[in-house]
Amino acid sequence: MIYADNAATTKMSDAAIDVMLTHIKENYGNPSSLYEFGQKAKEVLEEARTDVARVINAQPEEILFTSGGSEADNQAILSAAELGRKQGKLHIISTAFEHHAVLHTLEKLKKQGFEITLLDVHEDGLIRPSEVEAAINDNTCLVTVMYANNEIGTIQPIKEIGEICHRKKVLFHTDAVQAIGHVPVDVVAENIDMLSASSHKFHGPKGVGFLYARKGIALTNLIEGGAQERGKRAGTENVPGIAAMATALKEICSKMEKNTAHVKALRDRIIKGLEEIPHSILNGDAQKRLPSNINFCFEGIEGESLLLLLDDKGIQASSGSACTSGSLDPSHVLLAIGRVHDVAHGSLRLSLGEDLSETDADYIIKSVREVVEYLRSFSPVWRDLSSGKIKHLL
Amino acid sequence: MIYADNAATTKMSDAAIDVMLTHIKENYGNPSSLYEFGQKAKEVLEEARTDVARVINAQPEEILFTSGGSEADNQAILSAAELGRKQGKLHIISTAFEHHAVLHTLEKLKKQGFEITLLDVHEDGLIRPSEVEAAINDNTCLVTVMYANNEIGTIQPIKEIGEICHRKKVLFHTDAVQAIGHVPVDVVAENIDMLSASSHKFHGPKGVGFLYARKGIALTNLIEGGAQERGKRAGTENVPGIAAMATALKEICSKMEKNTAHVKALRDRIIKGLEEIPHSILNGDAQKRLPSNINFCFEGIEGESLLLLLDDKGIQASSGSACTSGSLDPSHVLLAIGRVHDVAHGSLRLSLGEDLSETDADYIIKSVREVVEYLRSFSPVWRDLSSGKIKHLL
Amino acid sequence: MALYSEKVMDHFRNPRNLGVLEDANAIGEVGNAKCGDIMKMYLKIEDDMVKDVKFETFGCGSAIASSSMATEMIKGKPLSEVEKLTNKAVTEALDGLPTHKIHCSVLAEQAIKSALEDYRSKK
Amino acid sequence: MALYSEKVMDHFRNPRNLGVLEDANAIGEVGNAKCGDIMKMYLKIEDDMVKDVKFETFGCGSAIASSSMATEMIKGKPLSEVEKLTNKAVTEALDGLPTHKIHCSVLAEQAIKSALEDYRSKK
Ligand SMILES: Cc1ncc(COP(=O)(O)O)c(C=O)c1O
Ligand SMILES: Cc1ncc(COP(=O)(O)O)c(C=O)c1O
Repeated sequence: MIYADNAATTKMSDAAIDVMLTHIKENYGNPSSLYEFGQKAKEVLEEARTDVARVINAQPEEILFTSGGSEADNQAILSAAELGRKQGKLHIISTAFEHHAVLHTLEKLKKQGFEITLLDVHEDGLIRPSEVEAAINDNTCLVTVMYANNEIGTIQPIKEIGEICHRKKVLFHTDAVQAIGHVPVDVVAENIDMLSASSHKFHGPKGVGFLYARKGIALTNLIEGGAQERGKRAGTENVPGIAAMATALKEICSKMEKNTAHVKALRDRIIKGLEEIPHSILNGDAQKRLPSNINFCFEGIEGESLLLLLDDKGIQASSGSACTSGSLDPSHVLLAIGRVHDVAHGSLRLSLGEDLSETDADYIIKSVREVVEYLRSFSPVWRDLSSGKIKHLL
Repeated sequence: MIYADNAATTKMSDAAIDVMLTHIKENYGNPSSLYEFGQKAKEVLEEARTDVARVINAQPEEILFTSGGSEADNQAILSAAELGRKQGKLHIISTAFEHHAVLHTLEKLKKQGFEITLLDVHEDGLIRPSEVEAAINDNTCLVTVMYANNEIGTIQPIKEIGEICHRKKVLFHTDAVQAIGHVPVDVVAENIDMLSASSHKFHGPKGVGFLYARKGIALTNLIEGGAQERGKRAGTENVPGIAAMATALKEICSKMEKNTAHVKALRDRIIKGLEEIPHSILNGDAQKRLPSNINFCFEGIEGESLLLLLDDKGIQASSGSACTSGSLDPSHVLLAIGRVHDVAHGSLRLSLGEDLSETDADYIIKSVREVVEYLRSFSPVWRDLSSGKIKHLL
Repeated sequence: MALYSEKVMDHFRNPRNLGVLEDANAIGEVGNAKCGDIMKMYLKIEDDMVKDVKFETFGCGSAIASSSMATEMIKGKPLSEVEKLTNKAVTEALDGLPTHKIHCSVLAEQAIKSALEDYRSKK
Repeated sequence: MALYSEKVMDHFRNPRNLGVLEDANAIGEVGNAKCGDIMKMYLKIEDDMVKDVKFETFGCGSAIASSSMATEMIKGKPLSEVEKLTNKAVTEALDGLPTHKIHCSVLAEQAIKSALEDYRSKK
């Protein structure tokens, strides 16, 4: 099995599993309990907080543990909106290709009277800082731009955007779910006020994530109840999961340079191999993208059948095809960078793991080529394209 | 170590750990992915849903997985409030001794214009169904009454309350976090519309819970984003955790009769032993309480020092003392059943595990007696009580 | 509980009657690329019988499987029977389809109907 | 990172000068049961010195430890020094207290001050 869907979720690292098991067995106490056994769990929790904070150059008290990236996104945006409401500022700037955790939260706010500006992401999948600056007005309470896109992997000019937001005194949140652990992130140097992350994207457990919020930013509770997480997120803390997340994060960050060099080389090898498929296109900028991300559109075929046949060949990948999402439209990300429906249906995302070998990469290239060729061999669309009955778009 | 704080959290069962590990290692795929490996994870998820549903006599599609009891409480109540708002019904009935996950959510709604009635819980810690009925008016959109109280363990007349709510056509939610796995619950027979539960209270993992919502009840999203959980709860599913929760739940329910007989006998033995301490009182009805719950107030001493000394003797317990909560007031639950501050500070909760032995129970009795006597020996309050300078309240 | 039944996967992996029928006298094409599904059915009709049939499909796994199954169900059959082929019959023959994939079987039915119309219009 | 420092736990587990001083000539009591903390200090003052001291406390671990530590800090000391004892000194001697427990050291300071007042009022 060549698992090339690491942007969807990753396998837990052995170190993270060990830490989780240890705490499940030895530190199952409730961190709110005052006996030694509970305080030990609290200690584990706070150590994890310190570890996580260090990785992004934040302070421990700026880290809030959540149940994942979606919760962190929701809480960050609703908190900024609440602060905006208090100042009569009801304008939020975001981008057209954010994750649904952001977009759907913004839709909810729109119904409550907020004005939402979604910036163009251009064909290269990159936000232009100048356009962020131009979109900010006196009513803007939040700019939220994802660090790296989950489908096409493009890495946004976060530092520049943050600098503009700071200068304009507007809160800046970034959904860094795809970035954390994979590219270096520094909330201070990059002027980030709030940041969301999810453990299962960097070999930690599922159901855990965190929200960074710069000191002084008053968060609104999404989940009310007990006084956990300084009263900002109720619920008995998942100490084993949180400790395992911190372990996974430290581990992946300690290997980041090595991983990046290795994965990037394989990424570029695969990109080169797939670019030779006629009438194909790489989605998103070739350079400013996650080391692990490859995203192509192939004309004349549909993504789901491509995935299923790759699965038969032992390769797990994903697609922005409508059929894979259960909705009628293909990926909003691909549409946002200007791919028309017909083409967007034929997309393939490969998100590489750090343990991929060159042999695996070559096998992927060979397999994708074969499957695309096979599917085109009986595609009426491809026939019409080849015969000139309809025009090639790619 | 005699861990007698199972109402705070429990140790994961070996079977649950095994299941969790298996899925972490073998089924780490994303259930939303369409390749076989992702579909296997989806299968595991749906099996868990079926298992959980069966235990409370619900349908699988009526179960929503959450990050715990607090999230389930928040979502249930906010959903009912949203439905109420649409009908112009802005009155909610609850009780004075609910968990903060419920009370704080109600406070939030109060600020939004809802009228909240908190029913008296009486000295025995039991809601009177007739008082529920009397409190319902044409504007009532929700009655939320906890199944069993987390501090004093009293089990409410849920079936009777549910019957009234059904007759009056008012939604009925119960926070069953302390009940599930410990007493039989049947959402159909007991007329329950919504129910919250938390995995770590029945030997499942932390950070997982579920919300039951009867078919036809439109839920409001707390966490917006992806289409997981039929679009009602976004976020990549914590499949290993959810499967482990289902395993733990099936396991504990299969042993419920045996556990209940065993724990109840020890509970009553300890209650008898502690009642012999002069000027003490059992909090909550002696019969209608969780098989594992013991809660006492001892006059003239303070709970935190009691807990610390019990910890030194290897016994982990909890208290409703202000000092243990970090707030200035003692437990709202003890105040709600009419304990005055002075007395409430001297409270002790023992929540027994299923593996407690008779020897352990006797050791607990002996230890509590010793510690209470010791603390009283240098308590100026006890001196004044003994000398008659102030009057005994117990 | 894989995404698809064994039958669907079998027809998807080994589609029957795949390709172009050079001497077809009835051709039907339905769907559109924008929606991600196009089916093209080539029928050779003689003596009110479907003597031969082939298909080409652009679409997801169930679209390919539905077309494949549909061709098998009409091959060698009299037009009177072919006309009555429903998407429900195709779905059942495939041991079911996920709810949001039922429209693939509808396309298969429509592609055949469209071919029959083509045949009649040319008569 | 236990709840309390080793020092606090030591004084909590083995309180020094616990009990009643029968021949005390200065008694101070502060706090109230409603809030969960009462401290009572018994001092035997002679020649402007704290010859002996004992305490009784109703309260949490840090209240007991604070009283115990405070008695040690004033025992055998001249009143001029005792008067200057601050809650900060008690806290430091205990190697710190959690923020929400600082008030326990304040109570200890107040109990001593209250005893000194009692002594002076009776002179
Ligand atoms: C009655 C009750 N409701 C809700 C909760 C909250 O559950 P969790 O901490 O798992 O979110 C708890 C436990 O803390 C509880 O005892
Ligand atoms: C960019 C981005 N944001 C948010 C999320 C949501 O994270 P989670 O599923 O852990 O809640 C994801 C992953 O699904 C993501 O890729």
